[in-house]
This record gives sequence, structure tokens and C-alpha cells, in this order.
Amino acid sequence: MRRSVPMLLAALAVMMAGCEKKTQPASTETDTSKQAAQGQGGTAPATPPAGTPTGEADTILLGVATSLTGGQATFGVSTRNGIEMALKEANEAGGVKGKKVAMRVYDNQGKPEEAAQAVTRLITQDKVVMVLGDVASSNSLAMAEKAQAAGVPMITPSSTNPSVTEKGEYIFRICFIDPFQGYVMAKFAREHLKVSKVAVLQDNKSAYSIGLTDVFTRKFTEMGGRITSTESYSQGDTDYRAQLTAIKKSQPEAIYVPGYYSEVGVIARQARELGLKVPLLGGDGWDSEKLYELGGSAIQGSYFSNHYSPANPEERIQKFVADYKAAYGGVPDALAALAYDAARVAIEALKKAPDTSGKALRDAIAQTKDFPGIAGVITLDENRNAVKPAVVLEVGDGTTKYVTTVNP
Amino acid sequence: MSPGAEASPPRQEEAPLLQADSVSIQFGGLRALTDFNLAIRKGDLQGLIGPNGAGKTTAFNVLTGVYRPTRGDVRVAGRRVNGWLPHQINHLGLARTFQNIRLFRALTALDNVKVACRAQGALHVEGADLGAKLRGALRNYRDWWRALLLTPGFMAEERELTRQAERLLEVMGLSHRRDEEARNLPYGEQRRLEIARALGTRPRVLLLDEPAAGMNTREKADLMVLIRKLRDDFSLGILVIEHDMKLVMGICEQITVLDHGETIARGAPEQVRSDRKVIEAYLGDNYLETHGGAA
Amino acid sequence: MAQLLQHLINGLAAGTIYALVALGYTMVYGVLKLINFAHGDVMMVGVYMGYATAFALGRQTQKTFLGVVLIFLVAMGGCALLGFLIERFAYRPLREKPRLTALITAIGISFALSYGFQLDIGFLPGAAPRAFPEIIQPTEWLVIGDRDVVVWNWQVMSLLIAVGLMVGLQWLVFKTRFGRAMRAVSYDHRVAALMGIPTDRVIAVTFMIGSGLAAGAGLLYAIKDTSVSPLMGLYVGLKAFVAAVIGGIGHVPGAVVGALLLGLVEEFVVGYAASTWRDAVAFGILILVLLVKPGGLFGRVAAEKV
Amino acid sequence: METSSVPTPSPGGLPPALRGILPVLIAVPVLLLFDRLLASAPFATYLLSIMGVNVILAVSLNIVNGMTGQFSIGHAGFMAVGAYVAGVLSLSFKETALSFLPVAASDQVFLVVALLAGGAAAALCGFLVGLPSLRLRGDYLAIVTLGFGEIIRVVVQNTDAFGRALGLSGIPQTSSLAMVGFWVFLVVLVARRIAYSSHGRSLWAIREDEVAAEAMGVDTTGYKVRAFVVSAFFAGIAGGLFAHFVPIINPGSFTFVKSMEIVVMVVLGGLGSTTGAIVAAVFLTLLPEALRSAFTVMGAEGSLAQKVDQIRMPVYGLLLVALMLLRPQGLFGMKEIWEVLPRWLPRRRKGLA
Repeated sequence: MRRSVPMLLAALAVMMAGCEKKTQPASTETDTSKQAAQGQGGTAPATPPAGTPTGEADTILLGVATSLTGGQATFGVSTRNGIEMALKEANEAGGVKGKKVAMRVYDNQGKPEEAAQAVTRLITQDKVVMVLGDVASSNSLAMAEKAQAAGVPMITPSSTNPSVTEKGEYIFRICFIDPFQGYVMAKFAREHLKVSKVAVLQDNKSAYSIGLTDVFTRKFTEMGGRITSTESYSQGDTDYRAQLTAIKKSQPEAIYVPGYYSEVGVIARQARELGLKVPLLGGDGWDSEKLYELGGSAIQGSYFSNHYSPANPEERIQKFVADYKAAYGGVPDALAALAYDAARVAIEALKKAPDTSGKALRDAIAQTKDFPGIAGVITLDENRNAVKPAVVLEVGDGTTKYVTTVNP
Repeated sequence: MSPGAEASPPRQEEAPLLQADSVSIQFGGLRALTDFNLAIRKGDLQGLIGPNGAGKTTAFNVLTGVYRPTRGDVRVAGRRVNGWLPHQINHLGLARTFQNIRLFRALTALDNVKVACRAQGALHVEGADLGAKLRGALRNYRDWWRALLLTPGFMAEERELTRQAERLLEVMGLSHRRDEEARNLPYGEQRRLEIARALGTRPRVLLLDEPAAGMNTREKADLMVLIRKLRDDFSLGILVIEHDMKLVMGICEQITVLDHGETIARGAPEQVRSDRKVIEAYLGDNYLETHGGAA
Repeated sequence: MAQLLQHLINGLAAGTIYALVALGYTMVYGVLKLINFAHGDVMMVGVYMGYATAFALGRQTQKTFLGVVLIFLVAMGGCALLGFLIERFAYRPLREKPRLTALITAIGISFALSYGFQLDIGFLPGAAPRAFPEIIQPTEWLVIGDRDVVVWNWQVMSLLIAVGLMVGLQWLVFKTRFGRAMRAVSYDHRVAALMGIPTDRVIAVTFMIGSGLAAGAGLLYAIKDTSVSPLMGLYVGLKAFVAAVIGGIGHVPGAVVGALLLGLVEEFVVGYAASTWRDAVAFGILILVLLVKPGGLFGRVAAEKV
Repeated sequence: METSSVPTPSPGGLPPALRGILPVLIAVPVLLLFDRLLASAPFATYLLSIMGVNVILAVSLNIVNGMTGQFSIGHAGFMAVGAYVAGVLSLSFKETALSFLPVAASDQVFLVVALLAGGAAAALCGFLVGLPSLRLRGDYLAIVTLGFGEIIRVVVQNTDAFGRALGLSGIPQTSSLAMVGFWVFLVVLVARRIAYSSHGRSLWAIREDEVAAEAMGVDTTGYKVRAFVVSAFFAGIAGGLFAHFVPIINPGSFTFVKSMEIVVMVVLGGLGSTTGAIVAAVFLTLLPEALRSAFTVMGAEGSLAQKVDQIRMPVYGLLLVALMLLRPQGLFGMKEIWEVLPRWLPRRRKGLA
């Protein structure tokens, strides 16, 4: 046994020596070596995906992976409904090149490993030509890794974290990103509400919330405002009085709460209870009918940034809202609208592309320009992100009021 | 053996293997043991008796390190062991059995003994010295590696353990139960297996807690012979807790009598039997009737 | 100063609820030496029962005094029944088995309840949180300054209810025949059975009382935080359990002290230090207390009989 | 798992120095072959990898919960430590390679180093958790391990280097089926050899009767801590592997629920049975997959197949309760599959006759 220790040390020394030797001369070829490294583990994007030849079937299958169980299940359900509706409409209009478009949905339970498993199953077992999903950015990231490696295009309807589309050229997004949303609220607070002191209450369990907080804090300070205090909570909490009491002491003129509706409603109630009368500000995580139930009258008069307003009088939007209500009951939230848009972008790409190979579809999606989506006009930039305006909505009694649109 | 153990002459003969110096223990307000003294040397065969709740088992627990004495010292092989852990005290050569049999029920008879053999063969972490502890821990981790790699030394050690354990089973007449799970053994054999297991730790002093409980007369007679034989063959000092007066009087050379945690008598069997206090506290208590007579 | 006072009030309000839940843990542990992991989830079920009752009563009736009493009665009664069923069919058969078996069973029940209630099949409510109706119209009981410190009627009410229940429990355990039987069972249920104490019945009733208390606590909790969700039991249950262990599990006043302590510490950690570390602090205290005083602040570690 | 059936007792007539590592020498080429065969089936590879990770977790937890009789319900915490440490290492050495090796091989070397670092970090945590808390009795230990898992989560959520709530993404996907298989094989080998050595007997003794074990000279605290360390090490390895094929980790993957899944596997397999843990882990990993496929084939698109995921957790709960009531010793009890199967088979034959 004693002999093995020096041997181990020697081996370690050799390895370390090797390491250092490599790094300097290899700096030019790191890119290729990295490429190869990834190819070793999964499949290199250059190799044609396994699921290409689906020509003989009379349906084209799209894959959907989203969270249908767990804390954010309502988001996943909206996403699925939106996609389902778009597919139904497309099929009623004659499908794509004479073929029907169908989807296969898997639940990722809100966990990245399940998302990765679901997307792998979609691509290799079900041989889908394209993947749609998810809402939560960490799940989309896991899916993006697999889709990129397999060379299957993926469109995320509503993941706002910038890093998702950075995974590679097969990953697209049709909504705006967190930095923009943070900027929108900062601008709105400064210019529209004309407040200069804002407190922040972030959800420490959610990357989305942390991301928005960071950008908002930066932008708001740049615009001459002041963040009076930053507090945090964890998803699933129900008592926020300690944080709110601390916030109250800092005497803000508004509170930025970039969390999810499930917590925001309760936060609003407790803020009012503690005598905090200032408006709350938030992001698209607020968008759910549940918000009115949970927040009651306390949440009224607060603002959040969103992808679209169901109150927008434009005809196609009203038609979408009416159709959705008829099919699923309830006003479609932004996630449903975005999912609907994503599916339509996907169908459009299927129509335009010469075949259903990953590369052809990828190129077709990348060319999306001035596409009239429900949630804004979609033009994809060189980073495969949509450049879109955001709307700011005011919460009313069981509904929202359109306030303003902020352009990028 | 020479009486008057408390005032043992210094340096003349070797220190007792097990010694209790006015040990007291208190649980909350309850004084479970008061000024308990004891000395056991090689070759001793002593008894510890007393009515129920007199503190006999408590005394065992203090001696073996399960409880820490509130006052007084316990010395094993000349070392003060107050606050030591039971396994450390065991490594100094003190082994015991339990009143309510505590075998490793799901292990085979052989494995029961092997556990004890192994533990003794392992390391001696003595006292609370940090350096010793670290050395011991490191050696233990190395031992695990040897087991994982099945080194020749490790294999030989395992074979040696098996051989030792088999020999002890043979001594206790349990060879035919070698591969039987301990819980499936009949009561008497379980008691004997406990003794075999205790012997596996290669003790110099053996504490037997009611070894004859639940045995019939014949088994008891056999046990008496066996205990004597063990003392001689393994050159042990033995301390027996026993309810059965006949057994205690029959084999012990010196008897300590406890009542309410206090030592009320000590001496040779005849001496104790005629002690007035003992008769009052112990034999007077309907004891003769219920236990079918002693003297 | 005003802020400090407000934190104190918040902390006490949270602490009293923890205390009521912690009492259930402590009672069950007292008689069965079992950590009833499912306790928090029983509480959650109770809250949903109250929620359903409130709905059945309608917007007007649920706010009347009788309506509130009815809601509490239904929830507490229903939970007592649930507790009885769990004890009868899941724990009783395991009483003579190793303690680990019962612990695993408790964890299993906790899982089945908290995840079962997340399904949206049949009567099950689904995962999304719901707003608990304001069955008690919140009014300000005490306002200091320009709403610098606000104390609400329900905060006072839940404190009174909690204290009342604790006193009642203490009286039950130490002054009644049933309490004596409970203590006997707690000491050694086999011996108690030999002495003619109906052990099964005592344990069942203890379970029912504990579960009923949990339902009451859960309702107060739902009134306080205005929302219900299937996972609330796990969160609150865990915290209450921590509180019970800190106080010394099996010790009634200990559970209360532990719970108030935990409520205050959490409040002050969030209010004055880093709110992100709150959950770590709760468990940190737990581990610290267990290391320094393995039996909790008031409990004693019973020396194992050898 | 494909490796599980390799029995530990090695054939005689071999040079003794070789005997200890012989099974490894046999396993490696077999695994590599297997890996090659499945190279064109990414889904099977993914599923088998997940399964392998679950097997490692279950078998390692079994060392503490089964063999030693302690009750840890914070295993996911150790897994998280391993995953994060290995993930951070791999991310920071992503661009580096060893000059004297082909890139693929050098990646594997880095993977192994990252895994070992993750395992070591987890083992250290195991030591830290184990050392003080193992003095506590069963249920208290359970709650402390649970608390430990939660504290890990909070720490990760507040550390920028660990990506906070978003977690780490872009970890190189260098893990392969052969690598996972190799560790599965190793953990099984280690568990078996511990179980059949004097160390294992000491662990069993602690499980059976701690007081008696202590009185027989077994350093119970020491053994418990060592069991914790070994168990945590492999949980860390499992986490590291997990991080390298998912390949994104965030705190949501290592919650109390994950710990409970592992506990269910160990209890279902039988506390103390290594093969039981393997069988249960394989079964519980494949069950939802199989049900989902079955529903999909039956044409119940969507609705039913999704219910599988929904009802999985409550079913786990009920399964635990039913198991404790009907068969508390689990599938195999303390025994291994080859000790149990022969006894089952004749009985069934008798039943048929």
C-alpha cells in the first residue's frame, strides 16, 4: 500500500506537466479540440441526425417537452394548449404540403434531467423533426444541449434567459430576453411612474427572478433611480412579512417583485396588510388568471411587463383570445400566446423548407422576418432571438389594462 | 483469593485487571450506585448479587463504559478509563455478556464471534489523545483498502479469524450451529454463543450478566463447570451477576452484595450467607420461597 | 424601533402556528416514540377540508361566527378521523416492529398525501396554490403611529387560540385520567397494557387530538397567509418538526418555546440579515442544538437500557 | 444492470496480486464493447446512464441505510456536492487537454479527475455530517441528514460560482455509458467486498445491536463515519456522472424528493441487500418509461402517458407504506438475489404441482 502513494503522486505530476505543456501551443486549436470533444460525448452537429427520413409518413411530428406537473404546471399546460391550437388550425387549413402536423408532448416535471431525457426520447425514439419548449430556462437549457447535439432545431416559446440560444445555431427563441424585460420595467418606473426609489423582492429559487432583478437594478440605477433595499424569498414560501417589514422601513415608492403569480398575489396582500400602499411591479411571471384570485384587491393597481395584452383590440388577437376561450375556457396568458406563435413559426418553416432535415428547417426558421405573431411581430436576429416590444399591463379587477408599449 | 480487596498492597503484586474505586453514579436524583469498590485479578471468580434494582447491571454498565461514573474511578489493567468508550475499554481486555441476550440476531453464529475477534485484532485507540485517534483512523481506512483489493495479507487474516472463531464455537459446544443465524438458536445456546462472542475479544476479565437465567437445573450445572473451565483455560478473571444463589455460592470465591446501590456485604460465600444485613435486605424478602431455597 | 416591534409581532405570529403544529409532533412522539412525518400533510388536508367547507357555505355564511366555527369543526373533525385511520391502518400493525419501519411508513404517507393532492383527478385540488377565503374579516386591532406597527385581529386571535390549546393540552396531560394513561403509555406501552390501560385506544385518541390540533393550526395558518397549496404541509411540517426537536421532542412546553424561538429567529434573520439564508439558519440551529444538547433544550436523553 | 451479475468471489489459481482487480480487468472491455454497440442509440444510452446513476446512488445509500442500519435521508445532498464540484472543475478545464494523449482520451482523464474530486468533496461532507451527528439516534440522524441536504441547497443557491438558481450548464458531455457502467461496477464491487469482509461484519453488527457491538470492541462511531464517507463518495461520483451527461445541473435536481426516491429504492430492494438495491433502482427507473411507452403504443396519446409522471410520486409513497405493512424486509431482505432466488423457485414449482 505504501508504495502506491508515491506512484500516485508521480502519475499526478506527469498529468500536470502534460497539462501545462498543452495549454499554450494548443491555444490555436482549442476550438477544434473542443468540437471533437463534444462530438465524442454526444453526436457532432455536423453529422446528419438520426431522425431525418420521415418522408413516407403522412404526418409530420413535432416534439413538445414542458412541465405539466410540479409548481409551474399551469405554464406548461398553457404552452401545450397554445401549440395544440396552432396545429389544429394548420391542419384544418390543409396541413403542410399535404401532410398533417401532429405533436407529441412529454412532461419534464420541471426538472432539467427529465427535460433532457424527454427531448432525447423525442428526437431518437419518436423521430420528431423539431422541438418546442420549455418555459423555465433551466429546462430549456438542458433541452438545447441535446437538440443542438442531435442537430434538431428547437424553438423555445417563452424562456427568457439569454444563455438558452447561446447553446448553438439550432436553438431559437421567439420572445424577448430577461435583460430587455428588466430594462422595460426600469424605464417604465422611471419615465411613466416617475418614481426614483424602488425596493426589490426577488425569488431566490428562480433563475428568472434573479436575472430580472440584476438587470432592473442596473438599468434603474443608470437612469438615476435608487434601489432602497433588496430582499429575497423562496418559491413555496407563504409568509413574506419579515421581508416586507424590512422593505417598508426603506420607504420605497414602488416594489419590484419579479416572481411568479403563485407568490406575488400573497405578497401583495401582506404588503397591504403591513401598510405598504405603493404599487408592485413585475414581469411576465405574473401572467395568470390565478393572480387575481390570490391577490384579490391588494394586487390591483400594480404593473407588470408582458409579451402581449389580451385586451389589445386588434382583430387577429381578439380572434385568438376568443378561439382559445372556446377551446380551453379562460383568457389565454402570454405563455399560451407565445406557444401558439412558436408553433406557427415552426409550421411556417416546415412549409418553406425544401425537406424536413434539421439543417433545412434550421435555415428556414432563421429566415423568419416580420412574422405577425399574437405576441408581437417576430423577427429573429443573428443570435436567433426575437426582437420584440414589450407591453406593460396594469392589474385591474379580474383583468388587466393595457398601459403602454416599450420598444427595444 | 486474598480478602480485603480495597486495601490492596501497593506494588507487591501486579495491579488488579479490573478495579473500581468508590464509584458512584447518579441519574437525576436517583443514586443508582454508591461507593462501589471491586478488584478482580487473574484467576478470580467473583459474584455480584442483590435483589432486583439493587444496581448490579448498573455496576456492569459503569465498569464497561456504557455509563460514566459520577464519582470515583474505574481502572482496567491499571489505567483509568472514566469517560472512555465501551469499545476502548473492551480493547483493554474487558468483555461482557448481557442480561437480555443481545446477539447480532441476523448474523450466523460464526459471524457473531468473528465480529468480536476482528474488533480485538483491529486497533487500540487508547484514551482521548488526538494523535492516536488520527493514526488509528488512518490505519482503519488503509484496512478498508486492503479489504477492497483483497490483498493476500487480508485474505490470510480472514482465514485466521475464521479459525479462531471456529475454535471458540467448539469450546462452547456450538460447532454444529456454525452457519445458523443467531436468532434461530435455542435459548441456552444463545447464552453460550454470547459467551463465545465475548471470548472472541480475547478478554482478561469477563463479566457475565445472569448467564444462567432461563436455564434448567441440569443446564445450570453444566454452566457451572464451564465457567470454571473457562477461567482456567483462558486464565481469566470472572465476575458473575446471578440470581440463582446456588450457582453463585457454588462457584464464586468471593461475593459482593448490593442493595439500593450500596455494598452491604462482601466476602466468601459462607460469610455472606450468614451476614445479617444480607438476610434482612435480600434473603428475607420472600426470596427463599420464590426461588426454591438457596442455602 | 417600530420596525423591531413589527418584526417581533410577525415572528410571534409565525411562531404560534409552528407551535400548534409542533404540539402534534411532540404528543405523538411522546406516546409512540415515532416521528410522524405525515403530520404536516395531515394539516394540509385539514386546510383543504376547511377550504371546501367554506366554499360549500358560500361567501356570506362563511364569515358568520357560526360559519367559522363550523369550518373549524369540520376540518378538525375530519383530520381527527384521518389521523385515526392512519394510526389504525398504517402505524398500529407496525408497533412491535423496529422503529425504522414506522418512520419509513410515515414518510410514505407524507409523500402520498402531499403529492396525491397535487393531482387534478377527481376531488383532488391540483398543484396550483389557491386563495383561502377571508373567513375572518381582517381588521386592525392595534395601530401605532402612521401605520408603523399594525397588529391584526386574527394575529391576536391565533395567539389566544394557541395559548388556550397549549394550556388545555398541559391540563389534559397532567390533570386528567386520560392524561395519566397517556403518560403511562408513553413510559412503556407494554407495561401500561398489562396494567389494564387500553393502550390502543389511548394511542388512537392521542393521534386524533394531534391531528385535530394540526387542522386547527393549519386553518390559522391559511387565514394568516391567505393561500393553500398541497406542499404547504411539507414546509410547515418540517419547520414545526425542527421546532419540536429544538424544544426537546416529547416535551409540551418545550415544543412551544422551540416554535416561538424558531419563528422569531427566522423573522429576524430575514429582517436584519440575509433573507436568502433563512432555511439554512433553521436547520443550522437544529443541528447546533442537537450537538450541544442532543435531547433538545428541555428534553432529556433517556439513557438506553442495557 | 449489465455488470451486476459479475460475482465477487474470484477464481483460484491466480496470482494473488491480480485477484483483487481481476473483476475490473474483465469488466472494462465488456463495458467498452457495450458502449460501442449502443453508440447509435442516444436514448437508450441516456436511459441506461440515468439508470446507472440511480444504481450507484441506491447501492451506496444501502451501505449506510442497509448495512449499518442508520437512516440517512439526505443522499441527494452528497450527490449535489459531487455534481457541482465535478461540474465546476470540468467547466473550468473545458478548453484544456493533455498534450500526450488523443483528445478523446484526455477528456476521459479529465472526467475521471473531476469525478474523483467530486467524490472526494462529497466524502468530506459525509465525514463532516457523519462525525458529529452519528452520535445521534436513528430518527435524529434522519432529520440532520435532511437538514444537511437543505443547507447544501441554500448554499448552492447563494453561490455565484455554482450558478445560483439557474445552475451550471454547458458542462462537457464527456460521460459515456462505459464510464457510468464502470462506476456502477465499482460501487457494486466495493459494496460486496465490504459486506463480506470483517468491516462489513462490523457494520452488520452495528445494525443489529449497537450497544452489543460497542461492548464487543467495535468502534461504532468510527465505523458509522467510515460507512458514511464511502457512501457519500459514491453519491458524489453519481452526481458527477449525472452532471456530465444531462449536462445541466441546478438545485432543483437534488431536492428532498430525490433523496426519497433513493430511499424508496433501497427499502424496496431490501435494507442491506446490494442486489436488491440494484434491482429496485433498475425497476423504478424503467417503470415510468415502460408505462409511458405502453400507453403511447396503446394510442392513449398525451393524457394517460402524462398521468404516469403525475402519479409517480404518490404511488412511491403508497408503495412505501404497503411495503412496510406487507413485506417490511423489502424484496430480498438482507440477502442477495442468488441466496433468495433458489428458495423462491422450488416453492413456486410446488405451488404449480
